[in-house]
Amino acid sequence: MAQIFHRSTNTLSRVSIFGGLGLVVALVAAAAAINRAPYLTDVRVARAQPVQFSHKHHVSDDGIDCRYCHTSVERSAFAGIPSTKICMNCHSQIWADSPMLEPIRESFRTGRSIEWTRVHNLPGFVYFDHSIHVNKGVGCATCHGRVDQMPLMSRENTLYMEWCLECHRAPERFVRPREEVFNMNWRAEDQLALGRKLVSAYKIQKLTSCSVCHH
Amino acid sequence: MAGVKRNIVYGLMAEFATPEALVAAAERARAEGYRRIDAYSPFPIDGLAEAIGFHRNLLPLIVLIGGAVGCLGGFYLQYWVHVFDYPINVGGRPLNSWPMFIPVTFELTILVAALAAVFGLLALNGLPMPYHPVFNVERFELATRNRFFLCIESRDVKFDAEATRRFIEGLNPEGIYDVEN
Amino acid sequence: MSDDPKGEIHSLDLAGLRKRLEGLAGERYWRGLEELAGNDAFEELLRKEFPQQTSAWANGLDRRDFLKLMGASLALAGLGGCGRAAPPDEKIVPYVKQPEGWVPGKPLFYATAFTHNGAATGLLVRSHEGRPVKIEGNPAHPDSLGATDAFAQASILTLYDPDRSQVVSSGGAISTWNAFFTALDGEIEGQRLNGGTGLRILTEHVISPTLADQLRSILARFPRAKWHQYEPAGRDSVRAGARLAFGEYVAPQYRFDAADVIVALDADFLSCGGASLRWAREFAARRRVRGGKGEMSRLYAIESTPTTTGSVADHRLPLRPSEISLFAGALAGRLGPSANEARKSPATGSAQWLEAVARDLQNHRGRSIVIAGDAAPPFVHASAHAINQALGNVGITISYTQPVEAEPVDGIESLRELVKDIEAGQVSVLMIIGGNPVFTAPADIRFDRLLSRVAFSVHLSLYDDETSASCRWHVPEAHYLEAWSDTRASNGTATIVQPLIAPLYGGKSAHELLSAVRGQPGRPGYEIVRDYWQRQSRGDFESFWRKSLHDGVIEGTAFAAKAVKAKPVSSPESQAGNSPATNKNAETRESLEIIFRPDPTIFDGRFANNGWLQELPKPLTKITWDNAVLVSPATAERLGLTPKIGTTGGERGRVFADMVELTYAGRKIRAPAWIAPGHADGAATVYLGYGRARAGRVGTGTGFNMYTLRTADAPWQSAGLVIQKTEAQYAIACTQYHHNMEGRDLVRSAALEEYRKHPDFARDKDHPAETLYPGFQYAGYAWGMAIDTSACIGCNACVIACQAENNIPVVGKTEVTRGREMHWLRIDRYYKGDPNNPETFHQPLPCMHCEQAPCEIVCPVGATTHSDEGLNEMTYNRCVGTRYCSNNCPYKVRRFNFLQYSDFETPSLKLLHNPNVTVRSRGVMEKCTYCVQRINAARIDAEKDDRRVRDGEIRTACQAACPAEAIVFGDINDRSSNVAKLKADSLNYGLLTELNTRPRTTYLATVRNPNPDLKKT
Amino acid sequence: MANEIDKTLAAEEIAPVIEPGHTYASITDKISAIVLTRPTPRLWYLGFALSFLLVLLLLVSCTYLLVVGVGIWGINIPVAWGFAIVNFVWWIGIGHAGTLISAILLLMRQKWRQSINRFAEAMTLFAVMCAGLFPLLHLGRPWYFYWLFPYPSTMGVQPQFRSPLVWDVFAVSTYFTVSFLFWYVGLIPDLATLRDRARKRFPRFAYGMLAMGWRGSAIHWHRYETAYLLLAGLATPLVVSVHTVVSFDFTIGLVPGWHSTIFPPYFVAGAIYSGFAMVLTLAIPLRKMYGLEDFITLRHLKNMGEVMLATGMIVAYGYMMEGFTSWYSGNPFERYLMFARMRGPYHYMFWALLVFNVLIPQALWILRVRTSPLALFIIAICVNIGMWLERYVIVVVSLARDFLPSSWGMYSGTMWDYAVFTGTIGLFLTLMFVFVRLLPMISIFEMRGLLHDETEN
Repeated sequence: MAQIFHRSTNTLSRVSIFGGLGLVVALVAAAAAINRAPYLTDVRVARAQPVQFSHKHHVSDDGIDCRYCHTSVERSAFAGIPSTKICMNCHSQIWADSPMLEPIRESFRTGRSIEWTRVHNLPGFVYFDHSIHVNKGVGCATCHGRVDQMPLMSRENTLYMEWCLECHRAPERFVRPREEVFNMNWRAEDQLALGRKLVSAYKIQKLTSCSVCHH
Repeated sequence: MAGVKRNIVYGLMAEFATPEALVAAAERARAEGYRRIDAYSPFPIDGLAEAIGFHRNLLPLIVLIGGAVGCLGGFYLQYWVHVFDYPINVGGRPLNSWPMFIPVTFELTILVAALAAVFGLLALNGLPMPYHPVFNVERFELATRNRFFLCIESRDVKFDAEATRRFIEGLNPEGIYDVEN
Repeated sequence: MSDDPKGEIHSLDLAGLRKRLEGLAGERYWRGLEELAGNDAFEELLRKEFPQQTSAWANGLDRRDFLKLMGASLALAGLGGCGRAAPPDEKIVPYVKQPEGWVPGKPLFYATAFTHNGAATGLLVRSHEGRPVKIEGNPAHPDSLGATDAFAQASILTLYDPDRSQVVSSGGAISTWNAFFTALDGEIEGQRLNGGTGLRILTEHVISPTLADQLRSILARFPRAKWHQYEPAGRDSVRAGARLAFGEYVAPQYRFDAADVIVALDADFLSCGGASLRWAREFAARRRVRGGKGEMSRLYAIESTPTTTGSVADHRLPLRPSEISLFAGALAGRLGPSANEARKSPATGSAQWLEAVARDLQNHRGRSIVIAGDAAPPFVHASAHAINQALGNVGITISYTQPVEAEPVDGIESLRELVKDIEAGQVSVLMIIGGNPVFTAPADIRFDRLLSRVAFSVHLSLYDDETSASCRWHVPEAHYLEAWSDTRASNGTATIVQPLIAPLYGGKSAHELLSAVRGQPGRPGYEIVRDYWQRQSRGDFESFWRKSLHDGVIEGTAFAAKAVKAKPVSSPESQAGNSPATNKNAETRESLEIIFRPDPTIFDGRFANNGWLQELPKPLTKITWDNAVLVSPATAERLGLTPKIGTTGGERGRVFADMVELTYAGRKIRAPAWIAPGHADGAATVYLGYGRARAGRVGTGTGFNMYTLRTADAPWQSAGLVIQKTEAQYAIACTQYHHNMEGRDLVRSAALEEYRKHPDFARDKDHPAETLYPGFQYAGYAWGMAIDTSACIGCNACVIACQAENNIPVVGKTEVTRGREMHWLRIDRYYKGDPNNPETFHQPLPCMHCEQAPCEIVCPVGATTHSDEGLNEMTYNRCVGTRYCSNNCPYKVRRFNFLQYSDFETPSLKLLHNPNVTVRSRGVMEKCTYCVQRINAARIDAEKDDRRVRDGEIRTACQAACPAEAIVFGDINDRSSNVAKLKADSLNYGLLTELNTRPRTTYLATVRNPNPDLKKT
Repeated sequence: MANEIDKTLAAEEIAPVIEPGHTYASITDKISAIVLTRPTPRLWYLGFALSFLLVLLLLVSCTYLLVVGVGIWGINIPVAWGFAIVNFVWWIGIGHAGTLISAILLLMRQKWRQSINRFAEAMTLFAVMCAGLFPLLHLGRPWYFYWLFPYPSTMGVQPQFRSPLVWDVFAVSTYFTVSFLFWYVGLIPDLATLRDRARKRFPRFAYGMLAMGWRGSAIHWHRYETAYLLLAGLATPLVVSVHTVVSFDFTIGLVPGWHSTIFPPYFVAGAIYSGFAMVLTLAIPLRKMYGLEDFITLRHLKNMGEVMLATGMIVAYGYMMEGFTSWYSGNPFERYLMFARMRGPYHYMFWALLVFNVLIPQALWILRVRTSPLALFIIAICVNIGMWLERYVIVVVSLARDFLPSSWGMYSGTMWDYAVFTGTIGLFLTLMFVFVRLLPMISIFEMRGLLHDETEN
């Protein structure tokens, strides 16, 4: 009988068979990587906002405290988005007629709210409470990043469950003294040592039960 | 010169009608001192492999290793998940409820062992090999039907076109063919 | 609490509100699991009308939808795990000016009151971002004491009901408030000239002081106008009975905690009647025995139809209504200073009873109560009053005050007058304020026909209902949570009804409508009510007003007790109307007595469009979505009834009942017949309120309209009913058809003496819980629950409270018949003994939160696990829906979303969702969580001020609602906690402990106090 | 008929496992001709068309299922598992015969396996495919099925390995993989044969690729036999473990009627029972259709009948012990359940299954029956039905009558339940038809070997 296949098919077929196994592994790895890529997580992807509000300017230049605008962060699950009134407290005086702030003034005149684009956004089945985290010494910057260096607001972390667990499993790696919570550029010289002290001082539990966040 | 010849001819092939004839021929060839010989048959024939001098078989070892990997890996996967990765109280059972880890461990043992067996087989046999010189022989297609072939390869140090051909004729086969490379 | 909610409330409008909600962490709130898809195609596809009458075929599906779905699913498969929740351009909308004293994300509570069946229940309503979400009882209110009933709980669903009337309509055509007011003005002008000869106002029984005041002033302006009051399930006979006994309208006030012996004459005082919540609380207080000691009160229930009260009685005697009258008479004869001693001996079989009861009452003079039911004929009431007086109970267990009705009248008489006037053509302007007379008026009064004779008729109501249809004008009424008003508790204590939200559908309150009649259209209800109380109050009004709003009760408005003297009662024969003996209906051998009762869940029909109440299993029959004709087993046998069980759903779903034809007073109707153990023989009970023609998408066409049999002369009971079995059968959605405990000790019970002898009788059978594994240690909190089955009266308040708190969907009749109702908390009802008069037990069944939960180990994805505090937690977003957990749950408390049940579409219903509970989507298992959202909130508060959660700080929804305080929740690690004490008690036992599940929910066995010298027959 | 009887008698003596007069060539040509040269029989087209219609039905019902939800089935609380699980267990059971015949009989050196193992293995694969569909479809949210596998998820959570359902995932996928490898390895030499027999270009290329250049070298044969034997050795405990794990789905649960130690052995026996029944159901028509009576002889049918008889008895014993233990345990729930099975709303199913699985197969004691294709065919069908009923009784009746009488309920399949079920039968048959058309349904090289051995002695 005559040959059906050319010599080259030998190599081809072997490569394709044994290479196939490698391919499967590669695909899984790729999928895992893509899931964590900014393309899906929006980490450090700034959003267009009705007003080009700069946290950098207001926090580091003007030194305004987080709580001046995010009023309920210490008392409620919801940190609070500043009402137009709060903006106007200052901007009725300064930059009172800057065209950039027209949307603010317009909202104040018409009483129609400004529609900000949400940056930090959790799925509907996750219940996150700002107040308890703040009270237990989790700094704003720990989750939101150095907001004081963000001209435009963007997400610093994936907000994935695996990310939440990093801290819920080992709070000592992240907690800081309560008085430093709103301090953007606070650093511990020895986080672990301090962390352990604080964890016992603040009675911080390792809450990894499902119903802590899902109910 | 010899090198050139080798490049042209892969070996000499003899055709037989019965398995017995093939086995006999194989034994004689080996007795003659040929080492690079191979026999082809449409179904496995006891003693043929031995006749052409094949003894050590690595496959069982490979399968054993595969099984061990599957077993240990399988158990560790479960142990890691429930004891290290996310320890959580499920139905008041201990984190390491090893009796409940047995089934998956067992299945993975079998799975990896079986994969090892098949891929080991392919690897050792050098398959897939869709192209092979012996296919150049017209009558060889009967090797998967009802004919039995013996091939003495030119790689054999003792191989010599004339001498070998004479030797094979001595085996009174149904036919003799040159196998081009 | 807000100081003056006026400003805020009135600035609300639905659009603005919705906008606000979108703002504040709103969307984080309502969005359910479907968000995981992040794909509209998905929602698009799964949307249904409310309620989810999900017959699978109903949602049509074309190729494009299918492709969209596939797209969605693929997206899911790819991104499912990654928690990417929403499209990147999601908006967050802050206030322009944030209201004072309000913290975003924190709920507020407002005090208000819910008026039902002739009295008010004080409420504290929880409001999230300006939308009322959950109703709780107001502990400061005498008729609530912190508890609520199913109606009050469910009333919040009516608020958001998308089927509520949303427009003014004239002759069926859409119109405007202005158009209406102009028209009304014209008519009123016309009436002013002739002193209102043609002006009639028909209300329900008015107990709102302000409304009464308005009506009076209208009558003053139009001297010849008339004000009529009618309610189909009103308490006419209570009033009539009081007048018969005392010659004037007075309201009896009972104190069941002071009574050792209680005799209920056809009285379901634990779940009907204005003060039933307080009564239940007081009654239960005398039913708790602990540690083998303690005294109990004793309850005798003589009743025609099985009621919750009868189900917890120590002795229960089923008698036909006519026999009850005789029994009452005889009892009065034995005890009371009665006119004619010689009267017919009571019904056969009850003689021994009469003796025993009489003796028991004699032995407890001054410490007993004889109470007659709302539906009992006046004579029975009169007898009861006489007996109480004779026993010297007055002033101790009973006192009398003026009635809560501003203008007590006999409803049916009042209606009759109106009818006469209309027939005489004297009525030109008829204003119907609330109610639905066309549907509810007695069958011998064709009210719809009469209405056509009235030139100008107006109907103010929540729904565009039967009456609206036959009135010239229909104007939408504001829900009590939308409007200012006031009301009274049964003891007269007044409450300001304050709104929590601006009218969603532009409705107006009765006050606002009537003020238009007084020529002040558009006057806000707030002013009207405020103005009235300004006139009442002396001293600093502002502080009085604030305090009243804040407390939910107005100090010193309770009525003072009146000294009244009961006159001797004449025999029933001389009582016109209600007494069967003189009934004009022909009586034949075959004939039965008919008993009319308001439906246990949708009452007189006003709640017909309330999905929660429709799907709420009736306390004893466990029927949903229907009413049936109840007959005793014996009667059923005589009629040859043979109900069958459907193979889909079976005992937990579909029961095929025989259709029977009822013939009564020359009228006929066909309805399914239901065998009710413990029903009086030779009688049949029919429930009013069903068979609505214009209720809304939920209520229209459910059940059978029994008003078509009801006549004005015998509103509650009468003889002359003939029942004929037909060949047809009818599928009834029944959630528990199996009554028998099959000899399994699920509810454990004992008589008082037995309990005194063996205080731990309930524990005898308990199995030791050995295990090979070391158990988990619960160092911190260990949540647990104890349910007292002696206290539970099976009133269903907890079931609806749970539904409201946890966003539990309504699935519709079809799905219930498939055995798929969704209640997280159900009340199992078991019968014991003679089916003709069985002993009844109620067993509320939430999740047991087993420490060794069988459901958890079988979940392949770890969607149900155990928390460090011992909660059996269900993580919806991890659930893939294998349903294995439910199979392996011995208590079958898990519920599965077989189809898309939750309503993600209807805007108004989104407002209703509790923001702290995930709205589950299709394919997900769910179950009782011990209200973990409340636990977490409390723990966070405690952590913030660095303390442990206090005992009683967390109250689960069911516990909070329970009038009998039968459910207790708390930390069992805290030895001093209430729940820990109960679990230590000898009566405490666990359900199916032999399976070694170690339930965290345990029960206190039932102890009852039968009369030794009355052997049960 | 007469010569059939002679054959019957002959079957008692050294009845051939292959009719005399065959040579290596004749065997090779006859079997490969079915695939390569012989015209496809009309029956094939008819059967394929019918079964493909059912596949379309399957597609429709799966689509509707995915769109609307599992609510279109009759399942409810308490009976949250219905047809889906019943069918799953039924198909898996059927799948067991293939591996058993190829592996266990190989180890037992049973010659008569040679001519039936190939399509028995194919049947296994297809049955497992059908079975595998159900655990997927019955999920409330099937698009998350991959949560049952361990993978690097962003949620930081993994499967819960204590759940028998996870065991199922591993058992079934392993079973499928191993069975497939076993089947394919067995095919390689025959694919080579087809490659060499085929005359057209495409078949040569296709079979050539699949044959991987097999050339029948003695050394290859040597390793091949070792590998085949090892696979058989691995498949044997596997086949036992798979249905054991399936039975764990029930025994791990505490539902009365599920929580029983007798399940694993009698599930495995039942599986083999139904498996052989299905092999017969397929073999008898096939040998008629393709005139293979001289390869699949009465001897084969007879032996399979005997295996069925044996396993059938084990199953019957299982039923007996279930009854006994439920009574002997004194456990009221177990007792009531037994009562419910015999007297309850589903009693007709219980009795029917006893008739189909225990009573009718007793006919196999008679040689005439064991050697009459028609009789065997009918009995096989009965057993298939009976085994399905058995699973129905186990799954549904147990759930319908568990601990709290208050939550007793009932279940019955809706049209969609039936649609999906018949759909999978269609899928199974379709695959079967495609298989017999494209691949040798009898192992050619093993038949040659068989002939060699037979001629030797």
